[in-house]
Amino acid sequence: MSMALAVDAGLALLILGLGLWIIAVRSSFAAVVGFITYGLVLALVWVRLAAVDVAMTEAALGAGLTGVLLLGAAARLPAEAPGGGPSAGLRVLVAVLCALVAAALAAVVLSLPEPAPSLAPLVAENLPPTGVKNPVTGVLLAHRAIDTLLETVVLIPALIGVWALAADRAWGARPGALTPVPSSSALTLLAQVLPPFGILVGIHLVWAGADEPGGKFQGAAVLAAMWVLVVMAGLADLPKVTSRLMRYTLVLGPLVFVAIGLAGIWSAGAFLALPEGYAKPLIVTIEVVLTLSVALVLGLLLAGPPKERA
Amino acid sequence: MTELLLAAATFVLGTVALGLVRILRGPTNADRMLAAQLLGTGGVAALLLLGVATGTSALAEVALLLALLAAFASVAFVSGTVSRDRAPGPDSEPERDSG
Amino acid sequence: MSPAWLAGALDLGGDLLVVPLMLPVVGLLLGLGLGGRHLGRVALPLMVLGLAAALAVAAAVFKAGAPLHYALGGWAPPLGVSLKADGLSVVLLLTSALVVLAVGIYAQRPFGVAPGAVETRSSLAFWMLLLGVWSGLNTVALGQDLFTLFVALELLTFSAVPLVALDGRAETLAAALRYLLFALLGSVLYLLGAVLFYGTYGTLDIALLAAAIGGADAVPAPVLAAASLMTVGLLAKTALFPLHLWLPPAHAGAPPAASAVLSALVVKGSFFLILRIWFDLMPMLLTGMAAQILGALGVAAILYGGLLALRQARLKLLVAYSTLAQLGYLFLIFPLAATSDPAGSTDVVTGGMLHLVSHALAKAGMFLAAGLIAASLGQDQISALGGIARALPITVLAFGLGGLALMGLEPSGAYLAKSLLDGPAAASGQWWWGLAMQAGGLLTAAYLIRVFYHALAGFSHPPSLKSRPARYQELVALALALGALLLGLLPAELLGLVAIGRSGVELGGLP
Amino acid sequence: MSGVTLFGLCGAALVGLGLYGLICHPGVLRKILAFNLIGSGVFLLFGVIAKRGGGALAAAGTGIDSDPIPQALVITGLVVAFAATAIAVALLLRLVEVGGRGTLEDQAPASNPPHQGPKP
Amino acid sequence: MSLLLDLFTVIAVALGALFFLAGTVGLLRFPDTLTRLHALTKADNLGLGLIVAGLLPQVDSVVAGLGLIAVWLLALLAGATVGQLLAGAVRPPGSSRGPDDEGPRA
Repeated sequence: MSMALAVDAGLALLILGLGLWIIAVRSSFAAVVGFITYGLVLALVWVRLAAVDVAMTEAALGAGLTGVLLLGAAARLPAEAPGGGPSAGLRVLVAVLCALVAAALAAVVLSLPEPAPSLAPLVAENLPPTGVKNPVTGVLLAHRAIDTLLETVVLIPALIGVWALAADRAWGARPGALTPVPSSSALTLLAQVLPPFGILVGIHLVWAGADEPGGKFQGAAVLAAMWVLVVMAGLADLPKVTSRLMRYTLVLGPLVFVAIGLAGIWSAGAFLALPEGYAKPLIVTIEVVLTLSVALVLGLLLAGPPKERA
Repeated sequence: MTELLLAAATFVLGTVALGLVRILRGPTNADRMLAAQLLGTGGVAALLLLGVATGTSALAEVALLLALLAAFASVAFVSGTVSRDRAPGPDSEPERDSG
Repeated sequence: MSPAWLAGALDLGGDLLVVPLMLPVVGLLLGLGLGGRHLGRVALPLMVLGLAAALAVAAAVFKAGAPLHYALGGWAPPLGVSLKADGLSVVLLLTSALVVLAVGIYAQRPFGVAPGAVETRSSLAFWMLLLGVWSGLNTVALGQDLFTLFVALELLTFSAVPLVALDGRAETLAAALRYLLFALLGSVLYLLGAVLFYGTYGTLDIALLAAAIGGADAVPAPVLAAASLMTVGLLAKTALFPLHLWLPPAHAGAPPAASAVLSALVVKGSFFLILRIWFDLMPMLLTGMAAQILGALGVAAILYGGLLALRQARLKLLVAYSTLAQLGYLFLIFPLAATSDPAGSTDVVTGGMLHLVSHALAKAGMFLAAGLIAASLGQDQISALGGIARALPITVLAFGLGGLALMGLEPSGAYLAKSLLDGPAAASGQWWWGLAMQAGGLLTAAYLIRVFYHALAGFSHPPSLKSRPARYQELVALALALGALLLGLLPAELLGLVAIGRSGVELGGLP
Repeated sequence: MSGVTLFGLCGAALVGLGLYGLICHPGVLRKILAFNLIGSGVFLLFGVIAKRGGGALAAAGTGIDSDPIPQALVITGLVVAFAATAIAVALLLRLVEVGGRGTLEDQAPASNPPHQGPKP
Repeated sequence: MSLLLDLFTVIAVALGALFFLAGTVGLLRFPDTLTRLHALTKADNLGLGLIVAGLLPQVDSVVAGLGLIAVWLLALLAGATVGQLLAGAVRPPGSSRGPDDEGPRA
């Protein structure tokens, strides 16, 4: 037990130190590198909190894709002029206020009721009708399916919002935020060897997600990362924003989800209800189509607005 | 054995965390990325150790993801530095993008 | 799809709530497949259907005389997520459907694509984002789960922010970015509050939480923290003074059709959640301090927004600052309701919702009219409006009627709202809230009269117009303004609709 | 003090740190990073509450070690946070491209921003 | 037998951990980026390999063992490529981009 506590304390210190670094360092680039490291450590923290599903999502999305997004931004930004921002006095005032907020929050955390309330037994009791064994997947696709549906819908306006930042004349071009690395055989090799492997991992995560940790978001993030890697190596082109096929694929997953949900009104008595006995195959179907759509959206969010090639 | 593997995980994490001093000191961004990469590999090792120690086989998959995405981030880093200025000098401040 | 849906709605009364929830979402999804070339035309019938669905829900709630409930997926809370349509939901559903439909008609010209032409950036983006805003609002209206409402808020934010920067100029990009940062801070504070609720009571369902909090002897510290965090977060999204900095440049810089939606609806979405939190989730906490602070901030917003509107040189900025002031009125309902008896507090909430609708219609009409004026003149300096009333009489009439509705002249919705609010203010001896409303009314009159003065001046010398607005655009603006002005003529029974689900709410029940 | 409580305090501290960064940093990219820091602090609190909810049950020998509902919420939240970051970064890069700056400083809350020319 | 395997695990894991220590020391003490890079990629890959080897006797299924080896191979591949890329990026633009071109051809 004491060894475990030592691991936890070490991780907590590491997290805090990196957090401080991300805020305090002057160079944006160094802060972003710190953020990626921070995400890696956070994945370990999630493991310690017995949340393996979240650890996977954090590693893939929080550290991986977000990190790459921010690295790309840091590389394109003009140098910051030193200084700027609020005056020193104001900073101190803000720092004191933020410290007070953190302290109050810490006190609240310490005053949370004991024993802690939990829906875990209720989920366990109601997991069998869903046919899946991973309770997180059960919650995401049965008990709280509406959140998952709305969240995949949210990604569409987000993508449109990114695309809307293109120049008018660039409409119809390919997304242009990914900088291809000058051709290098090492990268080409990596971009040829890694993706098959990554795709396998992604499919495994989705497939196993019904019964073990994993699921569509983790799988989709890996697939998106592999796609972007291939694009950066110059081995494939992104689709144009006007591509019909791409647009159909983007909305296929959520539409299938809505359709199965609506069918639930007649077959199981409520919107988003799953008929008894068919719950698991339907959940797996939703997971598979959503993986495709979500992977595409994540990759395209990373790829930025369309841009004319120079 | 469990305690021992946990101790090894702590040790590996501790050492690679020490390497993070490189993130602080730089001097180039490549050095910082190296430290992040070391932490990535160390994190993978720690996850594998933890997974075997606690009997959670899914941790190997988290480790797999971590290794995959760390490689991906490094490629993005190189792409970023190369596109910006081909040789980051000793000064780590990003230069103005001229193109 | 639609006939099947309607048929389903007809013979499956209980599933009615799914229609307004999913109609805009399905439109959004199919819209991307359809593409920007046809989206503008196809969106219109969808919006008419949406209005019909909102009316159907309103009729069902009115007939039942009680809120409608729906357990999604057949899973009851706390495990599952439920929907509820009460009087407040109906008001938001109807207002959204009306304004979205009006903006949809207006935007046929700026964002429509002629048959045979290719899709443009702004045509796809505008319609998709408009449908996104609408989806978010309907979910906010019906959601009963704090986390589902969080996702709905994000849907609203992610759709609203890009609308601000639709024209791509550096100023609007900066305004959108600032808006996004405020909104994201708001979301994350809201989420922090939600997790504290879950950690204390093990549920996120509003009704279950209210029962748990109401049954407690003392309010636990996490609940107090959660209430303040969520309120501050939502205030940042609603742009209540002093968290308003992002609003004027964002609302004034967006294309007029987008400004109308942002000012009339988007800020109301987060305000609606503040209402839900304080009136449904923890009514017993709405005593003393919290309510007085919210009211005081409201007064500050009324005065600050009004004074700054008076000083604006540009018409659209004036309208945007006027939104700041008008949002302030909405927050007066907290102190007024907190100090009234149950019947009085129901009146106050009804008055507040009436003001919300009145402002939504009037402000949408005014932004659309201001946009037409700016497009016709090529600029929107107030001092250069001379003769515009002669050149664009219908547009100026629409702006003027919207202005009269804002001032609260009889029979406008705002007049009725103020009379509903005045009663409790006088009854509880809190004359200062009434005074603030009077002062705000005077300021509103002052900044609008300044516009009228310039618009009516030089009547004999109409300016040369760069382009003429389409007649239907002018009529849409006029219809919205007229709606706001005639809202006060609603029969009392219909006003009772707003109160459905309110009765029996004991405010400030805690010692 | 258990490891779970430690992470809870850590989450509280991260919220404070991120809040400071969001308010005080002039650079927008740094504000975006700070937002992500606050977000991760909040998510960490979700994880702590999930683990606490599982802790009592694990002690009772039910074989459950964590409450899956907050975990599911965090997964949803992480995806939403990624989308938010993507929009913010795209807006920032476009602002740099069009306006040549990566801060919002120069045009702070002036009630009368510099005259904007008529829209073309 | 089991004791022997346990002993093997202890030795391999301890050695692996030492390699991580060596990598860190190299990262902190070596004078320039390129030498740090070379020290690091060798040390951490070997360290991970030793730890994986040490853990193999402790897992109960062949699949789990294969999984461990897969993680190591992946880290090896990624480490080697990224090392090459970083070396290329660190080199000043004037000098030849040699290491990149001599890399394993596909």
